[in-house]
Amino acid sequence: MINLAVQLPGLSLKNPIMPASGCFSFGREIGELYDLSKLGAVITKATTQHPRIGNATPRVAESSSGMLNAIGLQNPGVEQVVSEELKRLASYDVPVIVNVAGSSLEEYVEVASVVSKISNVHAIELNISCPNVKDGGIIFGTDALVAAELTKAVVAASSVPVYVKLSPNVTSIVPIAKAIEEAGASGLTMINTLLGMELDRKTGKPILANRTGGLSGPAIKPIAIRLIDEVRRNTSIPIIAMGGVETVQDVIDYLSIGANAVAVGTAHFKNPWICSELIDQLPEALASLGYSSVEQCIGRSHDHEYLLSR
Amino acid sequence: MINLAVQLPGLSLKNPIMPASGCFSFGREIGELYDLSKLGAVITKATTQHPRIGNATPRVAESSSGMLNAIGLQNPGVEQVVSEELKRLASYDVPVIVNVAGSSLEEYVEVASVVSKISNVHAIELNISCPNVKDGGIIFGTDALVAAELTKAVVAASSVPVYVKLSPNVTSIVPIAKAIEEAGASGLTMINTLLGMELDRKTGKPILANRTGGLSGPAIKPIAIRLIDEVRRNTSIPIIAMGGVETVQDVIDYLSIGANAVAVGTAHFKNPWICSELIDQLPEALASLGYSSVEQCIGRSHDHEYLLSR
Amino acid sequence: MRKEWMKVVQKLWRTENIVELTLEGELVEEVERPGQFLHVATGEKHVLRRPISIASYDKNNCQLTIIFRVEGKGTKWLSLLSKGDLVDVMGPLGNGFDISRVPLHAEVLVIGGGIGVPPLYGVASEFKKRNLVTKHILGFSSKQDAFLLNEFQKLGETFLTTVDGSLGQKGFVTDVTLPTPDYVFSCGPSVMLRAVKEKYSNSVTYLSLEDRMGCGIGICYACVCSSNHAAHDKKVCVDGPVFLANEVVLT
Amino acid sequence: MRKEWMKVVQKLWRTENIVELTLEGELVEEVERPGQFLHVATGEKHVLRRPISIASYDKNNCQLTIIFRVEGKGTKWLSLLSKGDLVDVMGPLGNGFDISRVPLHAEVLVIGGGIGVPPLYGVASEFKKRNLVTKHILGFSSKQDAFLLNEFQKLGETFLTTVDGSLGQKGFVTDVTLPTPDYVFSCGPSVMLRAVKEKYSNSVTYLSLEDRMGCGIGICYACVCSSNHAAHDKKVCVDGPVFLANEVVLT
Ligand SMILES: Cc1cc2nc3c(=O)[nH]c(=O)nc-3n(C[C@H](O)[C@H](O)[C@H](O)COP(=O)(O)OP(=O)(O)OC[C@H]3O[C@@H](n4cnc5c(N)ncnc54)[C@H](O)[C@@H]3O)c2cc1C
Ligand SMILES: Cc1cc2nc3c(=O)[nH]c(=O)nc-3n(C[C@H](O)[C@H](O)[C@H](O)COP(=O)(O)OP(=O)(O)OC[C@H]3O[C@@H](n4cnc5c(N)ncnc54)[C@H](O)[C@@H]3O)c2cc1C
Ligand SMILES: Cc1cc2nc3c(=O)[nH]c(=O)nc-3n(C[C@H](O)[C@H](O)[C@H](O)COP(=O)(O)O)c2cc1C
Ligand SMILES: Cc1cc2nc3c(=O)[nH]c(=O)nc-3n(C[C@H](O)[C@H](O)[C@H](O)COP(=O)(O)O)c2cc1C
Ligand code: FES
Ligand code: FES
Repeated sequence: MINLAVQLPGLSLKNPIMPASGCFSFGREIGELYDLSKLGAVITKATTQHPRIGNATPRVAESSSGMLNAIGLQNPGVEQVVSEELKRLASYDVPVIVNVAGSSLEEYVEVASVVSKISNVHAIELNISCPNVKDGGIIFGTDALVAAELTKAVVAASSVPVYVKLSPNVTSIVPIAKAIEEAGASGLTMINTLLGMELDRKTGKPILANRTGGLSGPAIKPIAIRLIDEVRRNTSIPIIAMGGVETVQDVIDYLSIGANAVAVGTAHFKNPWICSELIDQLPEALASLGYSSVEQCIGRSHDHEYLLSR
Repeated sequence: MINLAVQLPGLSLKNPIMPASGCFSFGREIGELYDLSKLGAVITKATTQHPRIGNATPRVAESSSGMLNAIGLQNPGVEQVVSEELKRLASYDVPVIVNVAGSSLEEYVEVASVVSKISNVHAIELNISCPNVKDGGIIFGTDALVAAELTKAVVAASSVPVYVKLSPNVTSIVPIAKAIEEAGASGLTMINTLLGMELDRKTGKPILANRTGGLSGPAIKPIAIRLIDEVRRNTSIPIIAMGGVETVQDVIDYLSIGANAVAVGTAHFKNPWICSELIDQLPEALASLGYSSVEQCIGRSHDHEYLLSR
Repeated sequence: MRKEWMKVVQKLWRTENIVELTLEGELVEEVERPGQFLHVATGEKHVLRRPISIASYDKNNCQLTIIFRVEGKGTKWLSLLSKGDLVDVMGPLGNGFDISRVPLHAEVLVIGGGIGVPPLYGVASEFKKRNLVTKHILGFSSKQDAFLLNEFQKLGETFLTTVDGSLGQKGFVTDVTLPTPDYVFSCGPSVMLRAVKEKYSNSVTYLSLEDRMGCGIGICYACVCSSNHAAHDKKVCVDGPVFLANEVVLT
Repeated sequence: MRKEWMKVVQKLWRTENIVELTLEGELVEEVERPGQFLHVATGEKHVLRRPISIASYDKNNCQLTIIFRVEGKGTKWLSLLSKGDLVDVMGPLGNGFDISRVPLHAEVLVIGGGIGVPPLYGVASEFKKRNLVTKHILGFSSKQDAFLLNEFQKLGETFLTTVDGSLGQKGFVTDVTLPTPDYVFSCGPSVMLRAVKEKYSNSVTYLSLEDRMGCGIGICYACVCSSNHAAHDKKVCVDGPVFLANEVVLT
């Protein structure tokens, strides 16, 4: 028997696999495909204080082994998220991580404080890295001081552990990660999308109405692995990894580099059953490496060197 | 007749296509495949003051629609580059752009001053963005002040126009590009590779001996397009674009977003004839858009909006 | 909705750049209406599937046809498939054209433009099964882009327009003027749909919309459009692709 | 060197995960020596080609064979090819084993390990054509990984080792001790090559090295190794893959 369980602050995970924010909505549609109780956790779509209509369409474009999105945080607002979406998710035996977004410190604090009181919400993912709206948080994610201040305020307001989602669009991620750790975050999630642009063949103009969008998918995986390596060797809080996961080998790679759990985003669009399938495949993949638990695989790239160096 | 010619500071290009630095060496091998005089220009491998042996192997790894390299600036040093490589290239009717690297301001200045005096060298590409050696210049490329200082010194020492190669591994590229423009650079080349890591399936350890490497290939093209868009709208000097070019449509995309010429890197490894083939295909691609020259296509994404905004 | 490797059992070039594929698989059992679509994977480099309408379906043989124009990389990839190849398909998706509420004596006009024509063939065929004879207006860029003409002519009176006048009336589908029908079923480029909505404002008009899609199943919010009630409150993939013209804001 | 779409004319599974493909194309005309290699493209998602040794070649029929083990994504992709498929190949590349300088009366020992065995079959075959009978030591992990045994046995005395002892002598190729030969030709994992170099330091020993490659033609500096004279002054792709053992530093 392979032990898939992972214990993280606030989160007792049956297994380390979960859908990434924005690629699963609030689980209604995928809940019709398989039993969501099978998942390690779910991360919801970004939630803001008031409903948001998001950006104009087109909102997605494709690139080689990747895609751009500029959804723009469309969501029904925290009130409806609580009354409908989180309520429905409560019927599953699965911890919920609510992705919280905002355009001001006050909005983040307000939303976090509300959702963290809901009983099936076990953690908050602080989205300080959405590249797709002017006021969508990336300003909070590219400056260590601002990120720390926001983290501190949200940690104080939240009744559950706070995970902060890091932006890859920065010159040095380590100072930001460290500042967030010191500010009291219980964990980090990484990476959010990289800012990109695709052009329409006929007109030469950007395809996305928003001009730019966030690049996700297998194309960004080497960048995510590198960033997680840097952050893993310089911070001690757990990391939930994401970026281009399509196969169980990708899951193993993220665990190897030191992530404690793994989220799957873009791959849902080609295969909405992806998380369920990865969970089924994980025991054999771990066994073939000689491991009997997920925990044993975590950080194998480092030979424990990073543990010693701390 | 479609006019492919492009005039840039120091460079009178027959066409806008050239090999990117490091993916063509100094042209000896590819010169055996087709006549290099056909190219718009050639950009040489990085040249340093003294010979460099580069990093340990493995030096390359593959990712989805991309690859990592950590060659580490291996080159025979400026003396031999001048006496052998540039001499051989002089037998072709093609302007040479020498990619200059170094670990100190003095080294950059010295190499630039030497190579710029060689008659077939028409421009210098200042490599302040190599992510693969500790002292390889990326420190010069991620800080606007440092980049400007270096540019100023090299421009003063060089007998030919200086193009500066920008790093994409930054939070904001525009301040750096502007500082370099103000420091006297004649043009910009972008983008260099993004820092990434790939793990070995069996061991879980980084494949590259250098642990990290630079990500290139189609995977990075949306990021390059976005960065060039930002820089194009905020600077006035010409841009030579690169990042994942494989097809003539990619060339059109870079011209559309405002690049004045296009370099091809990684695609050489699958197809060493790539530049020659793209040059053959370009006239038809331009004609199908209703253009009779490369110049007409440059910047079509912007409707000249960026020209007006300056 | 299923995900299935469907088998290409026939391939036909309808024009120089329009391909018809007949696919076989169990998901055909789940098809409910013409106008539903498939979400088709097009090779490992592409992280997104391509939405393609079901043009016709035959539940007895578990076969359906899709007809698509070679536009970019994905449809190019699809056009290289041959008989016997397997293709990774999700579907059926979307609501499709609901023809069940149309009374049998109604006047039904079907208006298709370019690559919007295929799903309407399903519509006209289903009406035919119910003994309702439809009229059709089909618009193309020019003669060499036209397809499915015979098929539509067999089902009812068919008017043709081409932009360059090389076949039928020169102009657009909205340049053909017929007595106001009770119902209009239309699919085509958005500029055409806007014109159809305006011209047939006194008919009950169903439009099949196109939008760039991510997931195709309602989870990504890529394909939103606006109803008269609120902005971005409809998803083309699950609430559509077919909408009543006077319910949605066309952009 | 050419770039060519070669045609798969035969496919054979040699073991559970080792495939032999026979390819047909004009570049066979340019093959000069056993030990040269092809650089094979493996689908659109992969920006790098895969280096695979030419195992044997038949210039009269413009055919050659490659034998490879399914390791990762690229070789997996190759293993899915079928007879009639076309594959994008560059080659022949590299210097190969130069057997022309070996006198006809010389004692030649061929030592191959695992997936290093195929190019040595070309070596032994070429010697056979020149009426020189070679001896062979072939090492595998275990019986079920062994291949080409009959082929080698037909060409000369053949000694087998397996790590688990399931076939031949238990242990490594260097555990077989034979009279010191004049020439050694070897290919296999680097740890084996190091042992061979040491054990046969009194023979003229040729080793075929492996390294991760980018271009395969000398332009990218991915595949460097060090000679006794200077660090990183040799490129496996153009100066090798075959080197004299005492010329190169093995890592
Ligand atoms: C509900 C629906 C039904 C459709 N039915 C058909 C049909 O029956 N026959 C047909 O030929 N076409 C149909 N289309 C359009 C078809 O989806 C596009 O032509 C196709 O996706 C283009 O893919 P590509 O890879 O060739 O182009 P690329 O430009 O390379 O595609 C890049 C990305 O943009 C998307 N995209 C590009 N053009 C369109 C478009 N017009 N609409 C939506 N997405 C687009 C692609 O899906 C892909 O994600 C339909 C679209 C929708 C939304
Ligand atoms: C000169 C030469 C000749 C070779 N001849 C043969 C042969 O005849 N039969 C055979 O089975 N193998 C041979 N190899 C090894 C073969 O190239 C690798 O097994 C193959 O590249 C693995 O590709 P993959 O996509 O399956 O693995 P992946 O791990 O998915 O490949 C990822 C990247 O790493 C490279 N890579 C991975 N393993 C190796 C390796 N061992 N050597 C070099 N590059 C590697 C790949 O080329 C690719 O660029 C040879 C290697 C060299 C250098
Ligand atoms: C369509 C789409 C919508 C997304 N929405 C959100 C979001 O609302 N909040 C957020 O933090 N991340 C969002 N993301 C980012 C993903 O959660 C994830 O960080 C990123 O896509 C990388 O993972 P992937 O490559 O597996 O998709 C979104 C991504 C996509 C593709
Ligand atoms: C193997 C390799 C070596 C490179 N060496 C250099 C170099 O010496 N100097 C430099 O400025 N850029 C170097 N580059 C970066 C390329 O010039 C180019 O900026 C980058 O690869 C993006 O283009 P591409 O996607 O077409 O490869 C190298 C890239 C590769 C793949
Ligand atoms: S395509 Fe994802 S919601 Fe419609
Ligand atoms: S593989 Fe590029 S130099 Fe050898």
